[in-house]
Amino acid sequence: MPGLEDLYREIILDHYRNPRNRGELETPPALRVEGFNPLCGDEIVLYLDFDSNGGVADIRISGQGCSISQSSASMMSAAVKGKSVAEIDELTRAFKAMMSIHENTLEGAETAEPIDAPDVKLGDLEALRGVVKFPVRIKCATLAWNTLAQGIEEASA
Amino acid sequence: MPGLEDLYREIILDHYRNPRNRGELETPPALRVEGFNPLCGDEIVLYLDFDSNGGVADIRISGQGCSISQSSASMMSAAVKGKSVAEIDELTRAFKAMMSIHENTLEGAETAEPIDAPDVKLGDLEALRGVVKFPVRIKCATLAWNTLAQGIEEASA
Amino acid sequence: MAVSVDPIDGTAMKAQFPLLSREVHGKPIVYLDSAATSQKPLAVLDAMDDYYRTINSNVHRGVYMIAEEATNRMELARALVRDFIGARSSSEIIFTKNATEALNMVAQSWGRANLSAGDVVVLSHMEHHANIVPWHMLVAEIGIELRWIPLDNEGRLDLTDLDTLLNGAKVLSVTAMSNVLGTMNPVRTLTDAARKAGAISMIDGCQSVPHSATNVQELGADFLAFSGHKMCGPTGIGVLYGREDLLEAMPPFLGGGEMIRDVRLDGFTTNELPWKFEAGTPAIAEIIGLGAAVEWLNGVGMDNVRAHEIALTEYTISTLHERFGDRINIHGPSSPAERGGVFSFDFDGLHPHDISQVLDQHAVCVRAGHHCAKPLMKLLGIGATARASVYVYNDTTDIDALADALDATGAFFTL
Amino acid sequence: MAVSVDPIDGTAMKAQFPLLSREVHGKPIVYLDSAATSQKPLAVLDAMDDYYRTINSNVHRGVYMIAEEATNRMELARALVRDFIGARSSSEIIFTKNATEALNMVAQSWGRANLSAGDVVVLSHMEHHANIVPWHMLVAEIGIELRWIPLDNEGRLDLTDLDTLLNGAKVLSVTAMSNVLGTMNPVRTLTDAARKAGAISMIDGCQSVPHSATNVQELGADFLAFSGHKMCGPTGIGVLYGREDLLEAMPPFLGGGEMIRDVRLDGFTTNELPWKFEAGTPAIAEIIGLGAAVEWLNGVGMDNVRAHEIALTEYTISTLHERFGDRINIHGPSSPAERGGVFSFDFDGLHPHDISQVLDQHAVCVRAGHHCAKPLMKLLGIGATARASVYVYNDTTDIDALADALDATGAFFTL
Ligand SMILES: Cc1ncc(COP(=O)(O)O)c(C=O)c1O
Ligand SMILES: Cc1ncc(COP(=O)(O)O)c(C=O)c1O
Repeated sequence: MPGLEDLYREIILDHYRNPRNRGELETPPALRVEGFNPLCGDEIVLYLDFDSNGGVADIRISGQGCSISQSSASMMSAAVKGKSVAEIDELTRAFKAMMSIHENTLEGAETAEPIDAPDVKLGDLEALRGVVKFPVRIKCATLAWNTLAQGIEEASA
Repeated sequence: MPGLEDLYREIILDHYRNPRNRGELETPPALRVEGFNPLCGDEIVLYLDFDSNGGVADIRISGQGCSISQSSASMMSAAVKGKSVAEIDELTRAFKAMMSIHENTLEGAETAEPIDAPDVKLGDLEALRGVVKFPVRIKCATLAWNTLAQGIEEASA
Repeated sequence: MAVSVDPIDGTAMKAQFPLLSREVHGKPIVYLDSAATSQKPLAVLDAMDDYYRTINSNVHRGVYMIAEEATNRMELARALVRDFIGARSSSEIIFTKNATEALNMVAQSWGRANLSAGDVVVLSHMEHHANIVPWHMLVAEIGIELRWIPLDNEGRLDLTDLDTLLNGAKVLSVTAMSNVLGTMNPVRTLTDAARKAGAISMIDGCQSVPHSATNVQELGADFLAFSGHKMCGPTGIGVLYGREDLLEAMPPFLGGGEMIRDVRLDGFTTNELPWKFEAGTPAIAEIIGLGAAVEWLNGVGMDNVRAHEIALTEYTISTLHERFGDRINIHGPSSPAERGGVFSFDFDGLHPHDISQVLDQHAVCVRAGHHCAKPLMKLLGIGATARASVYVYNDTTDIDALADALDATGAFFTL
Repeated sequence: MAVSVDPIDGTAMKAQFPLLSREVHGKPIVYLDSAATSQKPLAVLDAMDDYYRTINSNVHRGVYMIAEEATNRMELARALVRDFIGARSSSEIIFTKNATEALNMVAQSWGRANLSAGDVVVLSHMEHHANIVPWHMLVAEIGIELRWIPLDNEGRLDLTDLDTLLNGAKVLSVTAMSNVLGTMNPVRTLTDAARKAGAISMIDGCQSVPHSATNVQELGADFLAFSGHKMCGPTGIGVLYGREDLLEAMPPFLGGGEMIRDVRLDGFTTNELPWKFEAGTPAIAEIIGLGAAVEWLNGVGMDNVRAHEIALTEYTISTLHERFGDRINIHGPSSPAERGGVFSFDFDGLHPHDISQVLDQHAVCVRAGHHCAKPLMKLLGIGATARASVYVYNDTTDIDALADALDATGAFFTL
């Protein structure tokens, strides 16, 4: 039975209390993307400034959410700022691989296969590994990432 | 636990094997009315000749059905032929009263109240009293009567 | 505050609900999420089990004994529901899969037949999505107009402009009780105003029917929707009550078996009420289970249920305020007589998800989220609330456990 | 006739079904009405009971432990159903209240969005009302045209003019197996022809999915509908399988909780598949029960189920013909390999109601009526049939009991 300390690591609470890159960017030039967690009503708004190659030059976050979704967004913003599309893509896949062990279980444990994860350092984000033990919260942790992916897609479209 | 002999009285089987007033009447002047038992697919067709006061001067029956619906129709035809609207109405109420003890139970035994039945001789029709012990068959027994009521209504409309 | 007399003994009551004797994380469960779904008494589980073990068979078409018995028990359940809400006839009781289907049935079947572009439907700002989205779908399909009854600052309907809102309206569809605020609305006032304006009225009874005596004649409602699973009944079953003449005139909703009188290659005719609106094999076990739930509630007495909840509401509000003062904000009306036992609250500035997660470690089950009422959330200026809700089997020990666990939650996050 | 090898032991099998050990009128029950609804094994009843006793709570929105567990078990059931029919993704498995709702969902949601006046929908003469009336409703609403695949004299689809019938058609919707005749239709041939003609295909799997291994990829079906209660599962639950791209493009059916991503005063956006089509509180216990039924059937092995039914079909047809000769007429194909275990018959010129009534006195449960297939009845020139149907728990002793009781029935009415 997982305990609270598996979920609420100190570093998560730190990002929650002191979120990085909180705020807005002027649109345009920045792109504004909204994400919803349909289950709980959490909303996240990302502001993204892209560099000439489509990488994320700057990022700001607003919206509301629980400690998991807010800290995940905060960590993500620190991790992707200044990164190229390819680097972000790798990070995203590594993060989702960490999370999706359980996303797959939800879809039927008996068919879950190990996900092949890119060999990337997740840094602070590692602290979110405990979330997989709390399946309902996985959507909280992945909300910012899905919203970022949507933003990158919109920008390149 | 009611047995078969409660349902299939000899007189019922007799009407089933030798149905009275089987056939058709020319339309017009006769009125043709169809009735369905939606549960089993039984169909009855009545041909009704009305006298000048709206009474049933002549009646014929076609269609298909089980022994209960066929014998009930046969007995009914014998009972209503040559009768006035008022007499038929009284017969119908008496017959339904005999049947509806259980129709009401279906609707919730706890509120069933005794039905005030006109004091009419039902004759052969009495043999159908056992049907109330077989609730599903009540609709078989009342099909011809409901179709007759519909015909009389149409004729007077 | 004078504490109300509580007619119900918590311990004896809990013993009838098998789930309430389980433990979670090593502690006895404290179930405070009955507004989402209620627990089920043994009597209900036994009724369904008994159906499956002794008379399981398809209804209405079988001549054999167990099929007759199944049909009888199902139709007896309909009669029990009829009497439970004071309907005139069993023809007015339509079984659906949940309250959501019941609300959609009216919006779609009655709505498509009776509404056209520009017609007005009046809702309120405290509706559940189940009483909003079906109407949104008609906005898109037909071009109807929606109007919204606003709320006052205690989360009650503000009826100041009701007549103006209803002016020219075809439908008023409002909840009898908010699943977020606990507010109990003045249904009769609403249905009278609707009738005066020439509109039909539909009442979402999901939160009221399980918790207080209901009589559709007194409510004056044309339609009433509610779910079995919130009133001690099983999942997979809901009810639409409709006035017989409205149902007679309404086109069918789903087509198939049971709902027909005749089917030919070139068309069909519909069956009598209520079966006209019950296509396919019904939720037989669930209907029988709902009947057992109604019998069980009748045994307790709906007035006792309501008195119990008023007493518990008083206790809850005063306990939480005494223990937490300004750290807690409970939404909705402050007077227990005006509200049901649903307590949405903000606590210590924490996010509801986080509150609920820590409470769970103390075996306290509360809901966190928008409670399917996003427009209300937006109006309140929040994304989500934590919500504790009580039913007949809860007692003051549950509320004490909630308060203790909240204490621990505050401590955990301020470490 | 070479008798097939039967892999299933009747006695051990019956012991798993509580209802089959009861008596009716003092005699052990002989249940021969599984085409209407099947009996339920203990494993299924226990799974539902266990849900209610240990984790009953509303799904998808609760952060607390029992709500997570309920959500997991419900979604696990979806995965079991997905694998049971070979669907590619859980997104393609939509839970409905019965097969009828599944068929209506396609007719109404896909149909309203994609069909207009004059568009052609092809059905067959052996369809159940559930696959006729929804289309009749679109005839009335939109003005589509229905075409009917005829039958040959053994009750098989006559495909001679299939391509002509499908010419310009938008939809082909046909049953995989007749609930009256037992005929198993060549589904792949049908779906291939539909695809070639540019029509989508829907298969009514109510009678096939419970009785033989199903793989939607092999069937080539765009939609497949079936009911839980005919496959050892509970009442109140059905399934719509739909190809993901079709479901993505299809507008929602019912509006309410669960199926939304966002709701505002001025509109809503829909949730991801499959929840987009599951409005309101799901039939949680029933979904879990269906999952248990699928696991149970997997344990038996669907190939064994089919082999058992072929063997029993051979036995039934030869026994009834040997004992009654010309007194009995069994509808449908004569070859057991072409048919399922559904036997509609005429006997001694007696009305099916009367047959079924006397059989009941011998504890033999068979159905009498039009079996929700009135157009087929009209084609056969009869009003009703008596129908005996078998499943995995029936064995030759049940067929012998049927034959004995038929003997007695004949005797009773010729007295
Ligand atoms: C072939 C067929 N289609 C559809 C149905 C309808 O299924 P349900 O009544 O469970 O919705 C049935 C069963 O009654 C059937 O046999
Ligand atoms: C006020 C209200 N209306 C409608 C619903 C929808 O009920 P169901 O999900 O059972 O269809 C609910 C419960 O979720 C509710 O609380």
